[in-house]
Amino acid sequence: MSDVKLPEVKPIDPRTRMVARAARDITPGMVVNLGIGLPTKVINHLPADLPVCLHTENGMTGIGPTLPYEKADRNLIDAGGAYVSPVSGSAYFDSVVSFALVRSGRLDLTMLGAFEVAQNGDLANWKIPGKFSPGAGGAIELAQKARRVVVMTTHTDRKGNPKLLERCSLPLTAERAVDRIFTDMAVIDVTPEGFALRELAEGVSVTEVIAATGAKLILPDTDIPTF
Amino acid sequence: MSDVKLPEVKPIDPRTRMVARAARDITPGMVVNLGIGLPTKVINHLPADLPVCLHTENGMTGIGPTLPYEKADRNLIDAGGAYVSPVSGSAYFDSVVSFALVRSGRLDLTMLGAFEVAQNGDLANWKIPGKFSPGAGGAIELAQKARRVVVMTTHTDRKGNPKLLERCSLPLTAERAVDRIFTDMAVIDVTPEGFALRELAEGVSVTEVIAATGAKLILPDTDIPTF
Amino acid sequence: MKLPDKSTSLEAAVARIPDGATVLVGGFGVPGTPFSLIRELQRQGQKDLTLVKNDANEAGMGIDHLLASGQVKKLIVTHLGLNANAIAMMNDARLEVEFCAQGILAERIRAGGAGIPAILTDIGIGTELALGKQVVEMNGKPLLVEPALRADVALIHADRADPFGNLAYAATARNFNPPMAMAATIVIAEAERLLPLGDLSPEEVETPGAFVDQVVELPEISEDYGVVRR
Amino acid sequence: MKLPDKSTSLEAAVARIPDGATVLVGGFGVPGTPFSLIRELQRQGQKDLTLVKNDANEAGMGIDHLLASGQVKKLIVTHLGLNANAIAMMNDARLEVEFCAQGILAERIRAGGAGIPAILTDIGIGTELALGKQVVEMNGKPLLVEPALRADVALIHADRADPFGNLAYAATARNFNPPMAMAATIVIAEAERLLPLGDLSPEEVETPGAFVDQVVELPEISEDYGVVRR
Repeated sequence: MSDVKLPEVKPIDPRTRMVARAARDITPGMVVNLGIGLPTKVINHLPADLPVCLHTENGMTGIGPTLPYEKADRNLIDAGGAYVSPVSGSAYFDSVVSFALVRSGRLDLTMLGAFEVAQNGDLANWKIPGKFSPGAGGAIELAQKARRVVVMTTHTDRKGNPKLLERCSLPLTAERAVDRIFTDMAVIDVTPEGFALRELAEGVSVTEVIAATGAKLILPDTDIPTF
Repeated sequence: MSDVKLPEVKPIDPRTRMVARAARDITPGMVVNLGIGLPTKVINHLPADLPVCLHTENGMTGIGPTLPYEKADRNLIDAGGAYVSPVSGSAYFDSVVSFALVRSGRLDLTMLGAFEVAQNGDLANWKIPGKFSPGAGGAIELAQKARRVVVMTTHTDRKGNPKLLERCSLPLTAERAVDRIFTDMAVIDVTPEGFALRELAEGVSVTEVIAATGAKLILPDTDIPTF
Repeated sequence: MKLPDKSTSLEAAVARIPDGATVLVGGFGVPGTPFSLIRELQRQGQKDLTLVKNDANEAGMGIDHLLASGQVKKLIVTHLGLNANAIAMMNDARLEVEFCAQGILAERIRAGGAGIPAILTDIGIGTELALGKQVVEMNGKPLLVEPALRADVALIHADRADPFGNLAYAATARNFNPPMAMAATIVIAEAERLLPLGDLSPEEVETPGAFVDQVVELPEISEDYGVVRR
Repeated sequence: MKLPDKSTSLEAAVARIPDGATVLVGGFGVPGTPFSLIRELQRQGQKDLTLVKNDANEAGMGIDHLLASGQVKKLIVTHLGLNANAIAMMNDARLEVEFCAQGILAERIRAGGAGIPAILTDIGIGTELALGKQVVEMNGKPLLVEPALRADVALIHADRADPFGNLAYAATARNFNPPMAMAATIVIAEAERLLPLGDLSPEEVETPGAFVDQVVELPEISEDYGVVRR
């Protein structure tokens, strides 16, 4: 039995690898909100038989696959504007009920993008003063109230500057909100002591992660798993 | 044409006469909540073609006739527990929406019973300390927030004591809430100057009303209509 | 992905309620009262309960059984008008009763389900229901702070449910059930019909299953749920 | 008794909106946006409007027409992310924009529709959205006072309606429409289908007609409402 090899999919693109790794943090029974952008792609990596409920803040639980334009229902989108489909057991509701779910502790996990994350869990992902200020939409409540807040981001910005910092320089989305960060280089937890390295992307060294991180990185005593 | 006589129903019972008179204050387009007891009987005196929407605070608009037990729907009652029926255009909703309607100004008129009404419009109809304190249910919000609050009551209590007073002695349901009072003797408005006599029940004299009222009664300069 | 299955038995669902729990109980009169969950709670005998309900049902019905069996320490209601037993227990100080204006009870529960710590309202100002309540000025007007009411458990009666816990209600059996079904740590719903996943349309769902923890299909609709001939 | 008939024309309904009105506009992206009411409002040209909407639609769509025509003085929204025109107008100070957290905007409007003067919340504490807001202590914790948002007019898009104004919505075209349909002095609903009284079942109604003042059946479902190919 032990020599039966399971087929192993190893995506080469580091972002896809990050997304696939993040998907493994979604466990049976969870209610999950996936933010616009990279987090939405997590859907593609969830096992078909995983009992999980996806929520979108514009008013739906039980999100099914995205549809091509020809098959789209003009009245059925997710918060990012993608045309989605229902599954068996979906429910539609208004914005009031949708955020009641978020604020009252019924949202087990949200996955969000980030401009900056501080070592105390502060999150900045909605505003760059003078450059980008379109409003936060539902991000403030998602970040402040989901039971578990996970960030997915490249480890550094386009210029190579670290996004994981001692303190955020941008206006905050929420204070002390982030629990875990998935990047193209590592999995890092926000602990009371600061950033703790948990896993490394395949081919990335601890030294590289330290160099790309703008705050102290707590290293484990044991071997660091790769993803 | 003028000699065609419309059939005229003259109920002899003074309470029925009061109920029929109160029904005439319900005008086209109103949303109306009729309290438990006498006010509910107003339904029987509304013209079939009057465009009006009846509301019951347990969660329904568009109340149709009360049904006998054999025909009752076990899930369809009014706030007084009577088995009612829907009409074309009824809607069911929860207690939250029901009181949203009451508090937000969408309830044009409520008709309530009373233990005492004061000349400034204070209403007491839910508690007699030491004797009767079952809780107020929805009466506080109905009295405080309906756009127009009308009381239907016998002019005096069983012992002949006046129920229309200078000040209420019982715990209040709402301050300065009542606009008009229908009794078995008279129609009386609450004005900034106090109780103003508007109409007399057939066969009742002004002197009798004054004697049965525990506060100053403002009399009109003109003839007093009867009902 | 598929949606989680939360269907279970009456016994297992009610066994999750601990002694001392605060329990929201749906219903306004008979319609919407979860009589079967209440009877199972009586059978299991959890004690020192605080019940939150619009009314105390009538003598010999619904939560009156829990009052009679001495399982209830405190009752938060809008009125007891139909239950002389409850009034007598209150008058004899055998039961603590807190009265709340009906719509404000609904709002407090809704706030609990919406993650809103409190609402500000003028309802009850000038009455004894305002006594002892925190007052806040807004635009020069005094308003009462009415705190959210979130409970350990909610007992809900639905007409239809699916195994994920999506719920739909019948006629005026809605009443306090939809807000209560969002406002507790453990939300238990009994349903007259448990339909296969997909048979409740997404448009028809009134309480999304994400708020609900356990769903129980009623084996029978007992007399408790019937028309009351007074 | 029968229920009042509130059906009217697009033109007559929109003519009730005065200059300077605060107007709630339903929709989240395309679904639920009352495009036909918006176009009629553009045609009639009422000025100095304050619009409250989740988003500013996209350039060349929905309320962007009202921004382009200079009818809008102020916008209360949760984000402008999809409308570069709106962002440019804000940056050039040609448009006053107030941002609100999405769920708090929904709650403020809901409070307006529920006759609740304000809610207390911790949402936004520690962010610039908390700046300038009244703070109240409850149980030693600071909370923001978020006042109700009630408007002069609400523009609603429904899937189905009846002449009394009972409304039902399609899929995620609900979004802000149900709370907005309860929160204005004049609530105007456009409906894709106006059904005879009695054809919407009482169970199916999501906004009771008692909250609605005018219902308009759409003569056609224009391209505005269609799938957007980006």
